[in-house]
Amino acid sequence: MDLKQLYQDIILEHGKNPRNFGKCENHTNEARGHNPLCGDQVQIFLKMNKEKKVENLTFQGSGCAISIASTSIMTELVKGKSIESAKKLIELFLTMIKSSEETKFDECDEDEKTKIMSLSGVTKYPMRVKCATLAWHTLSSAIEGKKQEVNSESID
Amino acid sequence: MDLKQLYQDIILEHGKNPRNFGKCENHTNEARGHNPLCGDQVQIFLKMNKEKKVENLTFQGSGCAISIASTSIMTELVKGKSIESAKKLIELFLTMIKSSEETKFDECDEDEKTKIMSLSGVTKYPMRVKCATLAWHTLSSAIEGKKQEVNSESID
Amino acid sequence: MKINDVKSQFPIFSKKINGKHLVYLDSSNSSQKPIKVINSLDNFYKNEFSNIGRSIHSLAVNATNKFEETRMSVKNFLNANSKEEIIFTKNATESINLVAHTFGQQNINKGDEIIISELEHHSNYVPWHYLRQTKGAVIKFAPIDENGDIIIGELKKLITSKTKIIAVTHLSNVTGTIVPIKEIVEIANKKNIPVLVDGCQSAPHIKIDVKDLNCDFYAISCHKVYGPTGVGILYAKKKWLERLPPYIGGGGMISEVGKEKITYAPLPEKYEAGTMPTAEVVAFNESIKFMEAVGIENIIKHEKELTNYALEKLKKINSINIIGNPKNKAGVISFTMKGIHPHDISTIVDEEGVAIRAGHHCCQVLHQKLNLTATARASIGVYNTKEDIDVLCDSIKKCRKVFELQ
Amino acid sequence: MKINDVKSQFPIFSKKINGKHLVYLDSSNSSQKPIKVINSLDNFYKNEFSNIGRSIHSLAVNATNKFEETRMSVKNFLNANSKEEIIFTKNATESINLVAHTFGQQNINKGDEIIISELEHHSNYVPWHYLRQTKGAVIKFAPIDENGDIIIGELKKLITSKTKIIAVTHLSNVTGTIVPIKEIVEIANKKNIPVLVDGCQSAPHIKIDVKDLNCDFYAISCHKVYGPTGVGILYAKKKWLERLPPYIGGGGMISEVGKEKITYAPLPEKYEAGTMPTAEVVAFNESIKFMEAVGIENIIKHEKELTNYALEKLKKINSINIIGNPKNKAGVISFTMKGIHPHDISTIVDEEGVAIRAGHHCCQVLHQKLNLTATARASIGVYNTKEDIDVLCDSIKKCRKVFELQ
Ligand SMILES: Cc1ncc(COP(=O)(O)O)c(C=O)c1O
Ligand SMILES: Cc1ncc(COP(=O)(O)O)c(C=O)c1O
Repeated sequence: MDLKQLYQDIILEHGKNPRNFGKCENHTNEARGHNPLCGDQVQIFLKMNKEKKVENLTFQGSGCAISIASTSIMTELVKGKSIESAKKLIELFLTMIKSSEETKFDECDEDEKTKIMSLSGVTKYPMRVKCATLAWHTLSSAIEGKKQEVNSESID
Repeated sequence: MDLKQLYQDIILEHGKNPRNFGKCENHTNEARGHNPLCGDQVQIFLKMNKEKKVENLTFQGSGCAISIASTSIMTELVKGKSIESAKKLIELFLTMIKSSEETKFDECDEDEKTKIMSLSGVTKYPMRVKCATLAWHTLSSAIEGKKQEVNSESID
Repeated sequence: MKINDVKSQFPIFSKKINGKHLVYLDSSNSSQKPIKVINSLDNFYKNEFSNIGRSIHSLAVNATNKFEETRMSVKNFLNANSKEEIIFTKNATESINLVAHTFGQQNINKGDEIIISELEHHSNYVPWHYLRQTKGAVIKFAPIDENGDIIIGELKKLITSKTKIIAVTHLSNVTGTIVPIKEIVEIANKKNIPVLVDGCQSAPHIKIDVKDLNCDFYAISCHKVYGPTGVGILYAKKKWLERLPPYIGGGGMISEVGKEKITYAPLPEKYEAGTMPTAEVVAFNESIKFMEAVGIENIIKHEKELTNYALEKLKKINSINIIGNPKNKAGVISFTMKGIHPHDISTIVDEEGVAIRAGHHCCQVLHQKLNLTATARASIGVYNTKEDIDVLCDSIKKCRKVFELQ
Repeated sequence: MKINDVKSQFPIFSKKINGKHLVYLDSSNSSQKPIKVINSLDNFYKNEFSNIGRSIHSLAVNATNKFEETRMSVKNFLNANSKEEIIFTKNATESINLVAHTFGQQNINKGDEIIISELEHHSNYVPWHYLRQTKGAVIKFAPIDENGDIIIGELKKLITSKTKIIAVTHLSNVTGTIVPIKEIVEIANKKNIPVLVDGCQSAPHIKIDVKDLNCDFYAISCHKVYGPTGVGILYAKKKWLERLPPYIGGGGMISEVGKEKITYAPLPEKYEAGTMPTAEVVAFNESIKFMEAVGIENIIKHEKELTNYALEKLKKINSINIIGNPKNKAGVISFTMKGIHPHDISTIVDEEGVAIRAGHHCCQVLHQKLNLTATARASIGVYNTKEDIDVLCDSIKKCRKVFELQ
């Protein structure tokens, strides 16, 4: 195990200065995620336009460096994308975190790839995986317009 | 351990042919005992006269050889005695069964002593002690006119 | 693992009782434990101990993983649909209480009917009796015939529009009756009545497939399945666990707690309050592995052979009366002897190192039906041998001698 | 036993975590086990295993005796009046649920009030919340001051003629507050209100004397008292256990069972349904003997020294904030660090072999009061040393380095 793998500079930086923090105006979708183990919470605000594009994506909440950075990076990556691409990205991310297999980043540019990969250190810390994935599950829930809160204990 | 100590001839004989079995007429006192471990039950019927003497003492119930013999022997020993002497005998019996110390049989004649001693083998079989003592506790309860059933699990 | 190698896996059989080798025929009460189960406990406490689920340090991560591995093994062992359907309890008694209490709270009202059978263990009667007392429910007993089989036709007749649940044993701990659960579930399903199965005696001895049985609830005690004491299992269809209220409340089963409002955790945690029997659950994985290594088919075959052998030999002993003669009988043999009370039998055979049980075996309703207060019971485990049965029979003959019967 | 010899009694400390010696500071969660406890389990399963109470063969007699010996030791350990007042459960959570459920069933009606404190663990809140939901009871929270002490004057004010029970922890698992139970019981007694004490954290760390405290109920988890998982204890005054209805129903807790009527066993069996965690209860006797061999006075002294040492050292670390400063503090030290989330602290110190806990520690109401979602917690056990504290402090300093904080 290597702490520097987990706490890469980009993570620490996003953890300290999260992007897209706050409640965005006129959001069309919203979802809430919750980690009962630590009590941490995240709220996702999504503004979808008529073309099914993510016009804005912001979040509120408290959490550890991993969860804040993961959420912040997620908002950066997904903002401006089509809902279709957003869904693919979520899948890509969750696959990377869960499986030790090599993940294919065909549709990502180098910058995107670097950001996503900065979170890959989590795979070696099983108890922290949920910190990294909660926001992504919550986004997925927001997109689908589900009412129920996402509970990190009920995601695999 | 010695089975022959436990199952002495006198025990087997009383077990097969219990004395004073049945419900005696005009009994003044009555009590019920129950061993929840095996479901065995005993009912004691006591006829006390004006001089506080045990005019009659009988029992009903089912049980193992030890419990039937112990009850049968008890009725034989107690019948005709004063309530005072009956109480003393109960105490004597319970002391003998529980403690490994020598018991003093000052007030008993040889025949009574033999009968009581025939049950002393039980002391080496802790799970069977309750079989031997249930009737005696139940008699005690009958003398005191208690309403509640004697439960072998709640006696020490 | 060959069946002949099984006994050597159990350290206790190298012990002597009253100077004799232990002939353990009380497995329906609780089974002995194979060395791997004992070693797993030892290793976990010595090298890996931590509470699970709550802390995130390395010890806790490892413990949590192992704990969940057992859950997965149990899921496969029972052929459940998902891990969420497997709840760890303290024993089968708690498993049944969990269902009776939560199901009753939600679905039982005054006059509603609960069907159980005359074969039931107190643990599958008292929890329903509580609903009779607190909710005014009615309990109906499906009768058995003189062989000890539940009369399915009679059970069917007991069903009314008020029947809310049927709770029945899979294998009687007195007569050894294997109950046709699938048939009962099919009857119940037609009327939309859920079925709880008391699987205490079946789990160690016959193949269990909850999907095939299609029952709603299945209760097991791990200590009877070659596992440690202190752990039970409740299998329940997910729809029930989602729908029913929680049972024991406390740490680990909540989602969010505020001064006004509390929400509960997802499955299976919703039903696992407080610190679990962590080490014991972890060790139970070895019990399942042991069962699988021997192979359930081999276990069934071996125990069937022994049961038949025992019945043959016992029947030849003067004045023995075997209780029940069900169509499908497992290795539970209860009997009485004319002139000798079961307690006396147990004490005398114990002198020969033979451990059997005497009493009502927590089945007083059944004993009342049979007009008996107590019976003696020899129950077979995977480790028993024909020699064990021989010693049992010899020791029973000795009872007759002690009691000076011809 | 000398305090310096204690650590060597625990096999796990010869193990390395991430290449480092284990510094176990998560004892409030669950304690490690001394070798004699582990060996007792091993020996019982290998040489003596049997279910208790039911069978009368030699193995069962021996097991039953050993089981009851533990009950006697627990009685003495708590200074209870009699063995009948000691009930074995699966954990403290079940102990509290037992009381809440049976007491509630009998004594709580709509509008009745239950007082708990803001310090309570979920296990001493959720069971009472059930009564709020099912019975319409009202829960009042005795507030704490900024030091983490319950404000006794405020608690007093909460009492009305509708107050039916007060349930309060003896020792907070977050702030380490030792609560003046005797004082609370005296206040409650004047109004004839029973008091339940959650003794989970106190049992391993301070002297307990239920006669002196004069409380009505006392709940303990054995796994926190250097014992096996799967066992809890409920002490209750005999009058309550006699008066209250039974809890879990099943084998072992009945007196007579008929189709129409069921009567219950005398104490303590009335509250011990189904097969008990037999081996674990037997082994717990060794935990008590261990505590007695070290001596509770020595334990208190040692842990007090360590706590003071740790507080001194921790306070010197930049940006650390210790949660609570109660009048009487035990070895439970929760803290936060500006700029680093407790989860991150736990992960980083774990790399140095240091096991602490991060989260809300099953005390969300308290965390809401403190305006925090999570804290880090180092909790001390009898085996900890000054070196452990030094490693903890160094590893916390490393957190600041990883996070590039000055
Ligand atoms: C104060 C307190 N109460 C209750 C509990 C619950 O104990 P258990 O999980 O063993 O039931 C705990 C431990 O988690 C505790 O610290
Ligand atoms: C058929 C049956 N049901 C239920 C039980 C109760 O199991 P436990 O005592 O492990 O809760 C038993 C065992 O005693 C049993 O044989």
